[in-house]
Amino acid sequence: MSTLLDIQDLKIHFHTRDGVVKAVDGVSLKVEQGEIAGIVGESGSGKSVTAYSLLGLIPMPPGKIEGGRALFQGTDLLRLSEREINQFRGRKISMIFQDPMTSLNPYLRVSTQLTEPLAIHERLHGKPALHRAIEALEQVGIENAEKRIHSYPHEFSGGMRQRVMIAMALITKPDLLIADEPTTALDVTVQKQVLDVIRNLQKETGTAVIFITHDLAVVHEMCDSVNVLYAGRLIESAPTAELFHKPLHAYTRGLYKSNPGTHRKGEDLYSIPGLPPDLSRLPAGCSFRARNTLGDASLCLTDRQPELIEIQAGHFVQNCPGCLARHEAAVVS
Amino acid sequence: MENSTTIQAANEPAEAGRSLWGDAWIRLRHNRAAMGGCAILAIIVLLCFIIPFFPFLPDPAAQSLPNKNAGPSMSHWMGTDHLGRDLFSRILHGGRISILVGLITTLVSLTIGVSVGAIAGYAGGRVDALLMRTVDVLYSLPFLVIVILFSALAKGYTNDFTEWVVSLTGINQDAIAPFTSLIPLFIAIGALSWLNISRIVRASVQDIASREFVEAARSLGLSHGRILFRHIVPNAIGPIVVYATLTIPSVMLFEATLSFLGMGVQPPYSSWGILIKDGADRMLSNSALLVFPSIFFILTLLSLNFLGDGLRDALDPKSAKS
Amino acid sequence: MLRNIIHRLLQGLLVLYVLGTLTFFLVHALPYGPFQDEKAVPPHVMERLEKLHGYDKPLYTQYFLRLKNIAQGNLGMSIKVMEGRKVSDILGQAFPVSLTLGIIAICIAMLIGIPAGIFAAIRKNSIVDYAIMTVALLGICLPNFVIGPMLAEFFGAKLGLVPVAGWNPANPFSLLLPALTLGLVSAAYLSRLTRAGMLEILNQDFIRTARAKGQKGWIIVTRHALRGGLIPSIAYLGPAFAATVSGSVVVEAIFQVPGIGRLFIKAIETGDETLIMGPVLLYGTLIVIANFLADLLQIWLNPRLRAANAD
Amino acid sequence: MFFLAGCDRPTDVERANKDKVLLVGNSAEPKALDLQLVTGVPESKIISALFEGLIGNHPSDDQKMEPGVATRWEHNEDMTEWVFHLRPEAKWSDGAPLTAADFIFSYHRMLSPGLAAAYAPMLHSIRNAEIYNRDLRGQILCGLDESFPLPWEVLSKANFEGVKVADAEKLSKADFKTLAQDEKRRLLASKGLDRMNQAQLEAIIAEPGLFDWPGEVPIEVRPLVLQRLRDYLVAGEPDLFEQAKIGLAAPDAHTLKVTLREPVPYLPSMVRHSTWYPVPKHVILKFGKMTDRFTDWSLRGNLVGNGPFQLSEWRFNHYIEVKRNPHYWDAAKVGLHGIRFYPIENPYTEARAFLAGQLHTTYTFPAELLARARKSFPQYLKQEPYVGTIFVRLNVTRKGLEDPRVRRALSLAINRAEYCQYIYEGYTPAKSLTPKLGEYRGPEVLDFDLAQAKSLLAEAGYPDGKGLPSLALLTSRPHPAADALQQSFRALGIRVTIEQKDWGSYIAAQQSLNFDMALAGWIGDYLDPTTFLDMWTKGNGNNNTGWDSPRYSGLLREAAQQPDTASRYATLAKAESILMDEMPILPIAWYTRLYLHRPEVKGWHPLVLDNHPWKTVFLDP
Repeated sequence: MSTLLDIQDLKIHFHTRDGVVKAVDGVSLKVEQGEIAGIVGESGSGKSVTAYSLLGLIPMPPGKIEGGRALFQGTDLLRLSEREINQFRGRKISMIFQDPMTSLNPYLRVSTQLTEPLAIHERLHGKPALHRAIEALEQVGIENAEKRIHSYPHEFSGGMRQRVMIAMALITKPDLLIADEPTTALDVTVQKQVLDVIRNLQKETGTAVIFITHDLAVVHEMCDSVNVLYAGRLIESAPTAELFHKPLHAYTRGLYKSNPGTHRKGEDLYSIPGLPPDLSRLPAGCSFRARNTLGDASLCLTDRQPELIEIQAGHFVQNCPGCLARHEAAVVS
Repeated sequence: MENSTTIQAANEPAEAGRSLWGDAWIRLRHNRAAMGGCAILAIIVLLCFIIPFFPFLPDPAAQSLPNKNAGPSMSHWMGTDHLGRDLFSRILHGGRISILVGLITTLVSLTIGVSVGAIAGYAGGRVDALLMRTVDVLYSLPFLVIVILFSALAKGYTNDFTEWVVSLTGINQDAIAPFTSLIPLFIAIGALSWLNISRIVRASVQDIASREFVEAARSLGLSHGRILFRHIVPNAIGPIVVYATLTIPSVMLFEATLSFLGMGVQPPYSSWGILIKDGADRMLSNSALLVFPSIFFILTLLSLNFLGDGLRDALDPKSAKS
Repeated sequence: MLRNIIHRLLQGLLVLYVLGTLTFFLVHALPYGPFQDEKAVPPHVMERLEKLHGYDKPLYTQYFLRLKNIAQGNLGMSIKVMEGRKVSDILGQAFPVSLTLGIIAICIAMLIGIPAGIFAAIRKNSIVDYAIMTVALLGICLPNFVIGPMLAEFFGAKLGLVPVAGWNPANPFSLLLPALTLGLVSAAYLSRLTRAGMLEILNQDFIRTARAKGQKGWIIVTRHALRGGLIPSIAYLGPAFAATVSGSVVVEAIFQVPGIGRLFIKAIETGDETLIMGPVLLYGTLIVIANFLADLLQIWLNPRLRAANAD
Repeated sequence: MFFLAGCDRPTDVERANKDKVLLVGNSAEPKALDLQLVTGVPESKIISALFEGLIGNHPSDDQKMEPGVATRWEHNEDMTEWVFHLRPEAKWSDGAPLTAADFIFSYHRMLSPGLAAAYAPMLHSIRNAEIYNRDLRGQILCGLDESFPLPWEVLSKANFEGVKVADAEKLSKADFKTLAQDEKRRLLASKGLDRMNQAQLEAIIAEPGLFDWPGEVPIEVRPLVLQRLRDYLVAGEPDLFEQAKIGLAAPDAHTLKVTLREPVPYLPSMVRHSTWYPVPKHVILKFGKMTDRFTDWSLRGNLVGNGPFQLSEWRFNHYIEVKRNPHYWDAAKVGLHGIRFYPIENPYTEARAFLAGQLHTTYTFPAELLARARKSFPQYLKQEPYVGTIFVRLNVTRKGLEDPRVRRALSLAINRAEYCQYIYEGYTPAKSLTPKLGEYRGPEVLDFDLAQAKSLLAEAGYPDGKGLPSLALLTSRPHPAADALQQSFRALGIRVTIEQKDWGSYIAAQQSLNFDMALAGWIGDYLDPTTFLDMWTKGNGNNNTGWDSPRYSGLLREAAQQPDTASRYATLAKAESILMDEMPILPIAWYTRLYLHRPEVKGWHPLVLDNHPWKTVFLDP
């Protein structure tokens, strides 16, 4: 499988009046053709910023791309002009968002919003466009799509609307779909259905997916590979099975332990102490030192940032002795 | 269209427990235009409310007919008006009254307008019909007739009130008169100028209420009052703040019309509205009478508008949350 | 929707009834009557005039008589300002003038105000935005009795382009200056309200979705943002249209426009009850219709409201 | 910022000069053109082009009389009988002959109580005109009928015109039958015999006790009076013009004899006022009864006049155009083909229109722009004395103002010279109430002396204004003079507040004595001091000061009996000095008419009454 997207040392800082917020401070990750790559991290870890920067949806100012490249089929997305990036949006790379209730335009019919990408990118209008749209709706599992396509967003439930978003994103058969916490706002039963829709469509069309979430259970079920972000930097990346089997970094282990799904009955739930660091005042060394209870905080680097090393084939981790040190019993796989 | 607010400064430093207002104040402080407006406003308010107590400022009512329409000079910084009175001191004294009238009546008309508009927009049905038809009636009533009747009525009460205040506080009548005579003005303008804002708020509320998150709030069992004034109205804060900053100038000028009908400010006192109307009549013979008061008037309102916009951006729930 | 319309019409009639009754008693409460004159009117003449115009009957009888006449469409005769002339004829001559002037003024206001507001919203907090705001504020702070003479002075007297005094529909210019003076204030309001409305909508999530689809900037503004963005402006346009069309005393005086404004003021100054009632009812009808259309437009724009009101 | 818009397009004025049409700014849209009902000055300008009275105005001399419809006129020895010899060839603009009968019809209509013409009092000097106009039936039916057993001097003591009764208003609106006995008595007393309706008269006939008569009227005469009044009502209140024996007669078609109730030496001057103009009987009766108000007879297409011009165009609120009247007896000498009157209310707009080449002459000119006018277009500026005075009206019934010394002090505190130099620019400081009218010279008493004013005030018991209540100065629109007066009186220690009111309330407050002081003005109707002096007698509608002086009224009545002008003026001057001594009003300035006028308009000379005869005006560019 060839690499579809190669993000190299991406740095995006926000120059606000409270100081420079290093939202993304050196993230490198690859997405293979047809792969579902997961991006995991607490809120404020830079996962959404990374994704939005690919489509140039970051407001500049205050945002600014400090460095790095995002090679997509050979072109660096970060260097494109507004007009050029617009060719990619919705055609080569599509996106679905977290809150379906507000992501669809309440004033326009679903048919108008669904056929819009076709009109923009394929100059397709009228009947043929409508058929493609109806087809797309059926693919995402919406019954009697011919009738329902002409109704308005407020006539759909939350889950249905997320399906419409998915249909809209995939109608132009993009090479990459970015899903920014698509199921977080949905209740559990609907969540499952939407995840199935994404997985099935992904298999059918072979579209690569970047799946952003903070829910490890979803990652475990959906993603082929996982990239864990913390404080704007990639701290661990590996194929899903490998990562769940042998999480190395203290933060990844902390995430794993605090996930209700993998937790034995009767034991009180573990949660990583403290709050995500202030990205405008990051410590020089390892930024996880203050919250490292599963490793050995005393060993964490304090003078320089730990760099990413490939400890095993395909398994990268931040080389911070404190974080890699085993403090407690081996993790139950 | 790069600066549409997709992701605001992505990860605001989430200091614990800073309320919406605290956040808003910080953002407002960083909005250069708003702070500029604030500075100009402070200077003008300072000028109008403090300086008149200093002796060096000539008495605004002192006339000297021989040097009428004189140009700016050392003794009269902004020259004199058509009766030889010092224009600069008339502008400052007038400013006091206009700013008071502008702010208080706008507050009165805002409170009435926003509540009526919000309730009508949110409740809909019969309540909306009743409120909005009353608004329709008030729109078309001949306000001039009401003002003439009201001014005849108000004259008596204001005099009694002034005497009562004089007897209570002992301030001499001339100092207190210009302010107590404003009370009927506040009532009249306040009662007549909230109609537009009520329609605008109703429209915004109706639109916002139709959007999704109201369902969510209602499902959580929030009382209608909380939903309306904690969730919906803040979302309509944009048009409200803007219309408030637009009401202030129109109210100040409306005051001049009422004063000419015998209510509000009577000579020798004046207000910016009156100075501008007099200036407009004499525009061809002495343009200074129009230019100087207009400068003060426009500067005040420009700064109020910048402040208003800054406030709107700072309070905007959208940019504060994401 | 038909039921809705009938409902509003009935409410409109109620508004006009309440309006007429209030106006009648307000005018009769004025400290002066229509028969007084600067040079004192001899008592026997006053008595005769009161008898002629029914002012000698008790107030309530007069009220019911007026109600019956108005119900039959007879607005009666002007008592003082245009004594002897039927109010309906006077309005027939003056209203078309105010109507034409008002419509042009409102079109100017929309053509200038709304695009300026949209542009200011897109270029938020830029120099362009501040410039538009400052000009808009000038439009509000310099009322028509300042702008009017300036325009008349500059275009009329100096350039001789426009007949300074005299309203002849043949010369379009004689419409332009008064319409501009009348429209500028509304243009200022519209630009500020449109800007505020657009900012509210441009903040919404579905705008981000549209951008993510690769939609071009100006299409996002027109197709996606405009509908929601114009809500405050539409609400303002209802009453603003009625006010502009019902004539402005100042503009009519400065540009010698034979509209309703000046007549109405003269009627109030002399307590000419019939000539006050005519324009008030006319203005009331305009308000009821204008506000109804504004509400309709606003409901039509929002599909959810349209559904709720579809019955 | 002013300069002539000399661009290439011919201005209206240039075109009008070629067509010999005069473009006149006329300030207001006329209410109608029925000269017997309208009272405004703008209307009178147009009427003086469409109609002509017995005597015309001289183009340059206020005093001189020009022949009008009457070629010549003479009067008897004590000036109580005047004979006007009408022009045989006089015609209406529709060709119909104009005879003495038209004049009699005109005055009959003007005086008829049914028409309720506000200016009818202008004709009250004609014998019995006032009795007829005020519909004093008792006097007409009984007093003027020689055969009636009791002379009117005695009968007139009865209550014909009603007396003041408390709740008269309420009683009159109630249903008469349901009233109690004493309520009926009070209502009948308040009505007076002349105003009673048939039911009320019959009630008294049935029960004489209901109405009390003065002792001088014998019992047997009373039912006679009631009977005549009742029969009159039963007959449907017919017109009493004949019975009133009004002093008008037409010995032949072209002679009009007018008999007056007292000598009026200045009758020729009064007759020039539009109230004495003839109206076309045959046209009026075509559009309704004689007493119908504002019928269509005076609208375009119907109006017929006898003046140098006739109505040709009336565009609502745009302009009124009159063109030459071929049937006018002096048509040959009329210099213009037509006149256009533009109703431009705003003086600044009118000035702009003039300077943009759209008017030959304006109605007025804003005083604020005098300095600019003198600098950039002096050749157009006209400043002419005008028959009018600006004064402060005092309410002498108010505490403080009842003392003439206080009033004189107020007058002495007004620096009239400075007011006329800076506020009423171009006006002349008033020396007394009546401005200069022909040979009449009023007392030159008014001047400015603050010291004397202060001492007078102290003398009156208010040293430095202490003890004097604060006085409210009423004004109808914001006027710098009000602010200046406030300052001038403050110099005396008198606290003055200014009360701006809308026009209606301003008039009502003065007519109901519900004010302290009021800034007011008065424009004379005809060229005689009485138009300024009669106002201040008791009961005159325009007095509104609550002031009355028997000596003053006596002198006026005495002057009215003096045929010789010189001695009459002397008596009037004595009366005016009493007025100036008591000071119920504080004259400030005599009007000056400011207006713009193009040099090419010839035959136009300064006239105190500003009544330029349109027929002598011509255009010579």
